[in-house]
Amino acid sequence: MKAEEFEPRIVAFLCKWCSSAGSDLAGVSRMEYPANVVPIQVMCSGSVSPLYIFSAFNRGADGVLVSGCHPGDCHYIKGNFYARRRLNMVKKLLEYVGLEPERFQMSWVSAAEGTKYTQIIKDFVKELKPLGPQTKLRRTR
Amino acid sequence: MAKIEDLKEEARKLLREGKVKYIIGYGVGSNGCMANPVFIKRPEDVDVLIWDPTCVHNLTRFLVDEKRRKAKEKQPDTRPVGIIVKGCDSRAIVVLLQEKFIDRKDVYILGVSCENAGVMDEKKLAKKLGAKRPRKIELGNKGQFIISTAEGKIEVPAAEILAERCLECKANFPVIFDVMSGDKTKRILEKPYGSIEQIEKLSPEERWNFWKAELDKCIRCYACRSVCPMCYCDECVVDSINMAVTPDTTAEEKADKTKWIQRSAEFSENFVYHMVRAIHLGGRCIDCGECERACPLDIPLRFLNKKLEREARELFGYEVGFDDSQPALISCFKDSDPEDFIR
Amino acid sequence: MKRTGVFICHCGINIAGTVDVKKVAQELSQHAGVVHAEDYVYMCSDPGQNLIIQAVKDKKLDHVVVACCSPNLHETTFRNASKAAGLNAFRCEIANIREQCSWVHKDRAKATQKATKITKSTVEKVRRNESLEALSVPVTRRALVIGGGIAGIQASLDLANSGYEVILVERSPSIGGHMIQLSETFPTLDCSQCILTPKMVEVSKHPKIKLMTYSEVQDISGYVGNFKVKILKKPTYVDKDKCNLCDECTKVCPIVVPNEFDLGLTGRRAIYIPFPQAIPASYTLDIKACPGLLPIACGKCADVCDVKAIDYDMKPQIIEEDVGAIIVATGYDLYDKENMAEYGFGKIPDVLDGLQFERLCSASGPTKGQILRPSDKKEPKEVVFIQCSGSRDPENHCAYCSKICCMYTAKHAMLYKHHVHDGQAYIFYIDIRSGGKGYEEFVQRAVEEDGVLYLRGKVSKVFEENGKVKVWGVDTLTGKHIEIAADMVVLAQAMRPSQGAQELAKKLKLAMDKDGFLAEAHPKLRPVESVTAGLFLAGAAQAPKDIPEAVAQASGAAAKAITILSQERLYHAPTVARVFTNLCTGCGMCVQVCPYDAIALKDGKVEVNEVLCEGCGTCSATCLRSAIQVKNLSQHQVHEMINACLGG
Amino acid sequence: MEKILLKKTLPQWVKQLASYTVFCPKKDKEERWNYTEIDHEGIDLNFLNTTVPPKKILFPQKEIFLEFIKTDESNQETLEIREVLPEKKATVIFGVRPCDARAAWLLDKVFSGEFTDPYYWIRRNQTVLVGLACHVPPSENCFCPSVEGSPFSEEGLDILITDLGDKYFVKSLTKKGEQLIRAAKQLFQDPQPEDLKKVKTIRAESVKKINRQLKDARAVSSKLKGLFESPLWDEESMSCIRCGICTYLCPSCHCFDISDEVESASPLKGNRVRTWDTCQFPDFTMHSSGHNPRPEKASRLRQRLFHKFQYFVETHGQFQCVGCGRCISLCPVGIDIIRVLERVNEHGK
Repeated sequence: MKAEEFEPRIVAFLCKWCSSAGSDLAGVSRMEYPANVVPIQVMCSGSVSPLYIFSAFNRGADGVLVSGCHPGDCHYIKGNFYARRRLNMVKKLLEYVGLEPERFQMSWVSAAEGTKYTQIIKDFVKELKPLGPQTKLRRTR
Repeated sequence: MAKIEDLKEEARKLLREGKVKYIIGYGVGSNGCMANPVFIKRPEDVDVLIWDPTCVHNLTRFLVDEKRRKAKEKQPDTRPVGIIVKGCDSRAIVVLLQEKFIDRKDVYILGVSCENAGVMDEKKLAKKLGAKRPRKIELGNKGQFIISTAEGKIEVPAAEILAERCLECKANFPVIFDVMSGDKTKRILEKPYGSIEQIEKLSPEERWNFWKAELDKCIRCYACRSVCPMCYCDECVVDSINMAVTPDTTAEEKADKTKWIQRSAEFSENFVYHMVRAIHLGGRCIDCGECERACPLDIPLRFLNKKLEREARELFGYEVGFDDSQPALISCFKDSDPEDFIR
Repeated sequence: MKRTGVFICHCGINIAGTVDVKKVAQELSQHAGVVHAEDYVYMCSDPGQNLIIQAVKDKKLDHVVVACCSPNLHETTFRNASKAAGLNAFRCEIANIREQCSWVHKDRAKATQKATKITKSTVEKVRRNESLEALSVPVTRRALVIGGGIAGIQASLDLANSGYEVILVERSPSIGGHMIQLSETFPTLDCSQCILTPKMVEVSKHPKIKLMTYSEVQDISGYVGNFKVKILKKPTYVDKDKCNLCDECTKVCPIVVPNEFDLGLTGRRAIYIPFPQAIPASYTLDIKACPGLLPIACGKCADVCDVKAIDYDMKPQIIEEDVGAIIVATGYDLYDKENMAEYGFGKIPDVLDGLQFERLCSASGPTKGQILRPSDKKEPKEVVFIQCSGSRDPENHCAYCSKICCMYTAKHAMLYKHHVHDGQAYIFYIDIRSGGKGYEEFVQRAVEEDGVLYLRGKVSKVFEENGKVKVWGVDTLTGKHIEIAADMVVLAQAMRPSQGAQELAKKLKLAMDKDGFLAEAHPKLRPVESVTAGLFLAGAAQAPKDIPEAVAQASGAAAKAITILSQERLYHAPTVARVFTNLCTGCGMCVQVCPYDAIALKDGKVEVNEVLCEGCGTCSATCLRSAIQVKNLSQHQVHEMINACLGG
Repeated sequence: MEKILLKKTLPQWVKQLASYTVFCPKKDKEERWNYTEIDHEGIDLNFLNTTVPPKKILFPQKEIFLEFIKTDESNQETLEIREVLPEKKATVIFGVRPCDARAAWLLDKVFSGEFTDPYYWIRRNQTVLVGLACHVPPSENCFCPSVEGSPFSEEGLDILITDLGDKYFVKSLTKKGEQLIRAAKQLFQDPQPEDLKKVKTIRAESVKKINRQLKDARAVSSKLKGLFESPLWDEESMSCIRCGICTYLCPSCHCFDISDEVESASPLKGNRVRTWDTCQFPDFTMHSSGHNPRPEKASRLRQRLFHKFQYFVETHGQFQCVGCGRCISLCPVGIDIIRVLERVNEHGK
């Protein structure tokens, strides 16, 4: 499939208090971004288990995004700090086994950063398109 | 120089005085020259204990069984278990203590130092010997291995047949013990991560092809997790039996349980299994190399764990297996943790 | 087989404009376990809600998904509707296809596809939800107020007058805070002490207020409605009930140390009363200054005390109190002059900060209200006031505006002129910020009636030169270099969170902003609440404020606290962590990560205190065996949502 | 039919078998032998034995039984089921060790009888097993004679090849075998008497070279019965780590699990698959109630040995062990089936 036709499928884990709210704000402000991302709202980025990320790729996600509150802004005081550690390890591991680094990303998006959220999604989709479909980890059949 | 006699003496004493339930150690095996785990209950059996470069096993794995057994007993025998540990094994005990899986009073630790050597690698040895069959292997006093074969004795510099992990060992003597035999000789590592650097330096695509080929081979016999002292979970998260069943759990609920991976030993599923295991061992693996040794298809699993060991150290300054009072890698953080990868 | 109903809202054209709602409904009707799917123009309208209630009854639905706007808006609406239809509230979930879909996409086909996925994943989630009832706990109907400044005093009085017991904790020997040090207050110029002392007295006499001065909060545990507080009561070595304020002790005390109340402009004895109207009215023996009690090195004060009020054996006490709500009013300190390299590091005796100048003006001050400069006790004829000293200077000092300096500097200049009619007051300023009732008029009055000279520009250097304080500056309006040989300089120092507030904030698990001020739960909509339930903020601890603002926020905080204290029981979301005991190995990692200390180890397994748990789920991501998971957002549910998102 | 084939012409023979998929042991980069699909140049019978037995071809670790699709249009459920049978392709496996072939012969017994297993038999019938007799034991732990096999046993094979140095002695044992030889008959000559003599001596030699043995296996088998409750199992299983190596890599172990692997929940779509399973996994006997009748590794080790040396003997008259020694060589903790059975011999009456 040619890169320009290819529409990456992205799963985004958004924390309820910052990133999901930020994404809501993007909506309220009628900003536009590609429809490739399907959001899953979690309570806190700290609750995103590595299992979610492996599982998403296993089910054929072309990209996975985890987004939480900025350090210090976590609604649960420090959940995002644990997420930062845990998911850094996951990222390093996935790169080590040869998955394209672009496919797994993490961001801090506050409830006030609708613009930032929009930009992140635009960039993410832009970076994934040239890579084509993620077939490495995907369950075949 | 570590002497098994010292340990035997101590072991005999412990058993005679009933200070320990039994002693987990190494004995002569029946498969070539390799040692076997032995479990000694009577002082008169202590003589079967051996210590030589074929004592590769991480015996702390059997503390997991011991805990399960104890949990089932009506009036559990609360005496400690005596166990012989090398440097790496002792770090496993540290982590087990750190994670409160065992209590210090549950174990009587008979430490033995690998000094300047370590344990041998069966495959390297076989290559070295060709057709010859090893009968016995000893550590010579010049840090060389003395291999007795039917065709006579051969001397080999330890480094040539040492297990890779021993060449990258952080502390080749026990870091925790009740008694210890041998000296705390610290080997200077010029390349503590040599083995994984050969993979790190590959291009992403080459790395991918490498791991694809390796994990394709996996038949999911689960020897890696079964032999691992850190894989002490009663049920592994990737096993779909992983759910609490009560008398009123409905059939629908039973059918509707999390299946992170499917039973088929196919790459996609093998991959998730090995990634989950690697991540779960991040900041916990003490590099005893057992998973890799046990793997019947020689998948280089150590490379996964060693990589995360390195990241834990370089990203978070986290050293595994030296301090049982520190929190686990993922249950603590620093404000200064790197976030260059975050947008 | 679960029977789920799906309801897709057009939201007029807000959703239907970009999302083909009919198609979504049709797709969903084919989704396994969905037995009813329909769309309607406004689901949140009464007829819309009735559609849901009717369908639940007719089709025997056991789960409901409403695909509409963000759950933050109408989740409650639709959960109540489901309740009205006889379902448990948690059997209803919202699929956000407006803010996160129709409003951000133009391509109709793609938006529709995405809306379908979002809705499907919500179906997969809701059908695995369990019925839950809100948790409830009894409330301890008492409050703790930390800080005895004007904000703390106001909050305490409001709470007490509403009939709730209050424990007011103040770390210094007397309440009153910085306000009691002030001479007059802007814009009315009425005497600060005159308006504050009545409130202080009211506090001390109030039957509902338990005043604990010379005390500090040491530790806090528990949760909203049921906090346990440990308070350290430092020994004053004086029994305030016996003390008759005869003041004999200070006369004999050989030790003199700088007097905090006068900011070091005067001295005090080791045994002292901070100021005449101190509350409680009693003396305190400053043990750091005293030659010592073990063994008693001097003992003069005890000797002269006829009423035997002095008790050298007084020991520190830890007092435990149960409260339901806490108001934090720890106030501010001035940014230390010693940080001001350009203004002589506070080493020049005649360079004062705002509070010192207040003392100079104050009738009860070191000079009994005469303005005399510290160095030679002469009346200064030329005084330079420098605004934004340490404020609005991100490179070297504080980035923020301390807000009150413009006003009090105007006040200072004015007071100076009232005392020294032939004197000249200069004010260096960057901007004049005089927003507030009567504020601008006040500034004008300073200029017009009292001839205060405002110079727009920053002072580059202040230094001593033959008995004068030289001030170099630039008037940015004329561009002229200005040099003034002043007799005295007054720096409007920036406001900082008070000393030790940070440590306290950590104990209380309060978030702080980058400057160390306490963070409110929402900058606009929840300005007096902290991120931790049951803890409220008042006064300058949260941000620089003047008195009326501090008082207003204090009353607001009190009112917020009352919303808790006035309840019999408190309700708490039941979507909390649950332990699968058969999988737990008791490694305790979850215990370590829990931000609320809601998890504890008990004989080899962990237990969740459901009232403490906020359901963040960090524990579940940490647990290596998925042995702890959040109700109605289990890993299994997320797993199924992932599948649905990826169209499989 | 007995023939002689010159070693150098072996590739030409394989070339004639273009219509077959051909497997033969190849070294992977970890230097383990592994059955790999090859072309005629790849053929090479100079190997020891593979880690994974040829059972992986006759009884693959994953076998799809059927596909199902369930659509659910507003309560109109329709369930569509399609049987999936193994792909038809004639196959030859070169270099099957007699023990592994014997294991296949045991599997034949398991998968026939009252219920014949179509999946197994389709693969079995389309596969020709070309065996290679063992000059020297391929493994330190070979003990086939002790369990009624031999380095040149013929059960389960279609052809048995014996290496005579520069040539092979090729004996066909079935029609399938003969066809294979006929496919290139010009390459084969009839054996000379000295060839036959050489075969005899080699065979006599080869048995002697085997250095492990289990005395009187039949007696062991009859003694097992009395030892069901023996403490022996606890002692011997102390070091067991409950992994699946001994069984997954056993040429004659054949336990499996059947599960539905769902591709998509809606519409419900997936496969019913058979995968290898092993009595050594704790969840092998786990009931859906959570109860597990074989919770201890002792009972699982006992099960393994009882199955191989008692139950199987009762039902099929044979040991379900062919003495390949894989479980001994590959066990990470040195559990040695011979040693355990010797202890059974001592204990039992």
